[in-house]
Amino acid sequence: MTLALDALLALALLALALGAVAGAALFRSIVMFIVFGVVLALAWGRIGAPDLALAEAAIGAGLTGALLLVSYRRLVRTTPRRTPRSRPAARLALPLGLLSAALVLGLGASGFGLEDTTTAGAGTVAVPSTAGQAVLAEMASLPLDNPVTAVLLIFRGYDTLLELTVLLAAYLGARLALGGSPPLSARSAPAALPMVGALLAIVVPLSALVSLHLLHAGSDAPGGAFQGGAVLAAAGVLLVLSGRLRAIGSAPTSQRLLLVLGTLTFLGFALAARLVGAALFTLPGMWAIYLIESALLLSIALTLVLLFAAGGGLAWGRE
Amino acid sequence: MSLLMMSGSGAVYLLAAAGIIGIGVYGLLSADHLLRKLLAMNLLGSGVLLLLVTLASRGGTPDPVSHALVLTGLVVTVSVTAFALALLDRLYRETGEIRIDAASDDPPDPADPADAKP
Amino acid sequence: MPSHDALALLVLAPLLAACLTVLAPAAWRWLPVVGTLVALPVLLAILTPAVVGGGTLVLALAGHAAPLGIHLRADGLALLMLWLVALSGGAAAVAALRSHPPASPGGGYFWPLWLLLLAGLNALFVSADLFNVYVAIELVSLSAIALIAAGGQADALRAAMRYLLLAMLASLAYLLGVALLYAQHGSLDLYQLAAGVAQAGGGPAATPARAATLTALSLITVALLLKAAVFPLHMWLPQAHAQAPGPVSAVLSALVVKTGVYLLYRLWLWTAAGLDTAAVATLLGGLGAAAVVYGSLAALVQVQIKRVVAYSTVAQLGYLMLVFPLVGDPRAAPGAWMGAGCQLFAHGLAKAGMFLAAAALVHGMGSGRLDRLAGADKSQPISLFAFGLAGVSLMGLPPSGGFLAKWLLLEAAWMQRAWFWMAVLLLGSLLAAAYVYRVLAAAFVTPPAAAPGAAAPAQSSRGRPVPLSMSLPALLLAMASVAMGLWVEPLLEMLAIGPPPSVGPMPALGGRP
Amino acid sequence: MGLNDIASTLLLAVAAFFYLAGTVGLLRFPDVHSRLHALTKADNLGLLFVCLAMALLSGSARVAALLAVVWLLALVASAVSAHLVARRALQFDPQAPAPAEHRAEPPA
Amino acid sequence: MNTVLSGFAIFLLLNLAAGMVRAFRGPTSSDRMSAALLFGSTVVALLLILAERDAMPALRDVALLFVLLAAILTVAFVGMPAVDAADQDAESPGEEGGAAPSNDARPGPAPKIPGGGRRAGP
Repeated sequence: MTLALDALLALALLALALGAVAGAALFRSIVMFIVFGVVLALAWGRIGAPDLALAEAAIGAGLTGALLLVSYRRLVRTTPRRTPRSRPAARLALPLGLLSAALVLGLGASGFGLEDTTTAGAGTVAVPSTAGQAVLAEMASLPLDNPVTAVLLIFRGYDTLLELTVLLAAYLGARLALGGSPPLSARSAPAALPMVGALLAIVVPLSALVSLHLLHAGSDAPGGAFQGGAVLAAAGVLLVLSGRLRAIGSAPTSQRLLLVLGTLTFLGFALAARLVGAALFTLPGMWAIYLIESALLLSIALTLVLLFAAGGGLAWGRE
Repeated sequence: MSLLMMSGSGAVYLLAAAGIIGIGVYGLLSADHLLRKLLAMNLLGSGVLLLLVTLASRGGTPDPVSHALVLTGLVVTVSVTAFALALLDRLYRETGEIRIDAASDDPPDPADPADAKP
Repeated sequence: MPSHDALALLVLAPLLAACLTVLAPAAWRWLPVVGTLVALPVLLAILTPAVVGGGTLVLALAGHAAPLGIHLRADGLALLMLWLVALSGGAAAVAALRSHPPASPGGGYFWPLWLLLLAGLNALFVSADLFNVYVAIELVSLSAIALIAAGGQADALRAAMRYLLLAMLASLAYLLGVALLYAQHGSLDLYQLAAGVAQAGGGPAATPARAATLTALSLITVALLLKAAVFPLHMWLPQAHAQAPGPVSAVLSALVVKTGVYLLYRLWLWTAAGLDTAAVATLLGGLGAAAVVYGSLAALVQVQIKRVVAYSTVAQLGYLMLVFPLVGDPRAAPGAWMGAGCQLFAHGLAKAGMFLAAAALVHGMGSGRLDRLAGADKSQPISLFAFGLAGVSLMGLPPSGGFLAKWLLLEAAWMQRAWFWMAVLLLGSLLAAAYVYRVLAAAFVTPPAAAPGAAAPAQSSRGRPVPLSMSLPALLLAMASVAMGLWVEPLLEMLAIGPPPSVGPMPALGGRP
Repeated sequence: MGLNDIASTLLLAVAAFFYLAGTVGLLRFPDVHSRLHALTKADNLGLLFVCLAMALLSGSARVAALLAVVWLLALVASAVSAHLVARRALQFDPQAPAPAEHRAEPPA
Repeated sequence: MNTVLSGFAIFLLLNLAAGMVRAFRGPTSSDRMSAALLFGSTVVALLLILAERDAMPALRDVALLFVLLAAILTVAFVGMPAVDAADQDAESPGEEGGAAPSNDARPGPAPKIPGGGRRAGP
């Protein structure tokens, strides 16, 4: 039964992926891709990775989907007819696709065959266990119960810091690439309908609540700043779409502070550890984790909304 | 807690990951519209991340490090995608183009005399 | 300040500065930028003696040792690259401060990205963790591509888009390789993995462990070859480097493409050191040889000066790949290794100088075409001199750093009677001389008084004065790349710290040209 | 199998019926509006019964409250979504029946 | 009970597959979007079932998240111009974009994609 369930899920994933790349209709591809993200979230849940299910739902399916949809709208509105050119790459597509699938499959299958290369030649190998096992072994001594959050903030916090800067770079880069041209409106006109107003009144506060819940849950259960930030961003995206928030050319100081708040807070704690004689990136306790995660959440949410709205900053009110 | 190893489910998701990667590569090469290329790239990324988790949790217990890596990978992917869409927006506005030959060598030299670039 | 802190701050300080640049009011944005430009050499001045005196420095972040946490690691090669970032990046930044004023509206995005690029480069060079390297690569690619697009012209946007797609693809291939390696060996540490890789890869021919490990290494290698623009995966480079704003081109050619080469060194000379890599080394060397020949020939036929310089980068990156076959022979290995280090450094300085000089020439002459450079010897003497000086290093004329690098590589090839690699080295130098000469020759032509047919911009753009802030950094970098050959002991001393295992301990210095 | 389990199984069976009805409608009905009508009504009922069954099974008030929120929110979301999609279909899809008064509606 | 839950989950997945057919066949983009709505409610039910079956309470949070996101995606979708290759409504008056001068520039022919081209609408 379980196997049938997983097999069906896997089949659905493959069919959706195929639907997303095949065929002529671009819009259909985007819808297929969004649904692919939805099903992938289910699959993450089945694999025992609820953290990833949350993230995939919010970031993979939700935000990426909305980004693609809005981008499609901007591009398609005035797309002129163009004659396609013949491309040699297209002819290679099928064989290369099959080849890479077969390659990965072969390797993965063979990887399943040999359970533990690391312990095979015990004594000669310098790695006693996988990093994942090492984390699970350390969990008892930590004040938090979610190993994924522990990895993100305690063991590999440096990665997380760099990842935040990638997000910041994406925002800065998008602004630079857009070259100060006035941001295109992401608003959709029918969103001004009264029904949408009612929806906003329910969804926006609820999103804020859910994002706080995820943030709080993150230390002991799946969730955390990234998932919470993405949910809050989704609420912001809804406000942008319905014209309650609009993109402006440049951010006021308060928003610029919010943009870098997460990075600065994390950086501050990472460096402050040296002042008390601890190693860099050592966090002083749960309160620091909460503080950092809250700052991360706000920064992530604002950055994602700005990336979506293609604006330098946000302002209330209609255009 | 995890059911991955109890049945052949791990193998099933491995299969799915391999298939998604293959489809992603196919889509990337066959796509012409840049938006579709980005979409295929995202598919490919999802396949790679799925593979990362599936392989890392071979032993039966979920591997928290791989989950954290994938979380980071997801955020990086959405960042790059958002930037790419902004770039595409500008490219489209400047040139009206929505496709590009990623594999071709550089185009012939423009012969215009006023191509000064500081 | 303890040297460990200096190591971490090399990454964290530019990050902090980038945040502050975002925050600062327009009039004060220059402050964090200039602060970083000053801070990096200072931090390096603290770090260098510690490494040279005490050997490779390893810092476990948050106090968690490697499979669990992330290590930062500074050895001779890393230090060399960090210095290159500080010097080339610094000089290019001086030029960029002029072309992209921090107080301008665009400066509020340009400069934080520039600082993030520096932070990403430093992070990549000191990281000992494969996944951390992935994040750093993404940071570097993203900020570099955004800076290319900063100009906003159609060609620049096209080049940026093409670069972005290929960079995304390369990152995913890299990540796939990392996933396979992690699944196989349970660690992400570049140096810890070496034991597992040696064991799995050295096993009997057809074991799955061997297949998975080798495939992972191949995937990562292809990804890095693409990032490093090694022939035949160079197709994105000429447009991207030629279309970017001048100072950005300098950083791209001097530093960003080097990240791929640097990681290839780390991968094949450290992580995979336990494998029998002769075939791979020959393949990589062959690609390098092809790059040297192809890039040089392509540089010879370009019409635009910046494209000449960009193709020259393709060629010069080829030399860096020749190291792989040359370190195979234990007697020749130390020399080849030092040659590679010198080439990394010399090309980084020379190419940054050359791009800045080219940008200044383009600015001064009002056109990027070679046939419009006529008369530049009179109106742009500093830029042209800088261009020529950087060319001296690229050609490998004594006493430049380029000469030293090529000499060391030649010597290593001679010791193992590797005639083919020697031929490539010599041919590359000859061709480099030809394409540098072509630019100089075009500049020394007396401008036609009034060309009848052509729509010659008679005196309007001919000889526009170039601000010193554009030409002087170019000149300084070019001079440094030449002077490096005269004052090379500190560099070789640095390179002797923590050489690749296959190279072994370096011989005592002395007796070098 | 306890009483709880039997009750939840029954509830799930009812849910299955509604889901099936919705899906058949989506596949078989001739135009966008009738498909939409089949889908939203049936599926929301199906979700209701799933929520009831799960609340019963979990036996925790906290979970039951969460499920109630999920269902109510789904109700609101699907009402608005169906309205928006239907409205859009009226405007853009030529094979949809187009009453004149709807056609004339200003785009707000 | 686990068998019942698994069985129901499989049933829901089959429902999903049926929805996929609609999403793929279209014919209009509104059809695709309503199929996506079906996905929303089915996946939410699936997540609730799996949360119970696999004892993963976090999946209920995921379900809640999906319900929130479904609303947002619809609003994003409604702003779409109906110029997908499968939609053939280029003659319908431009209605969206409010005061934007998009009316005259709007529904151009769909972006031509080699290998596919425009599908013949019903």
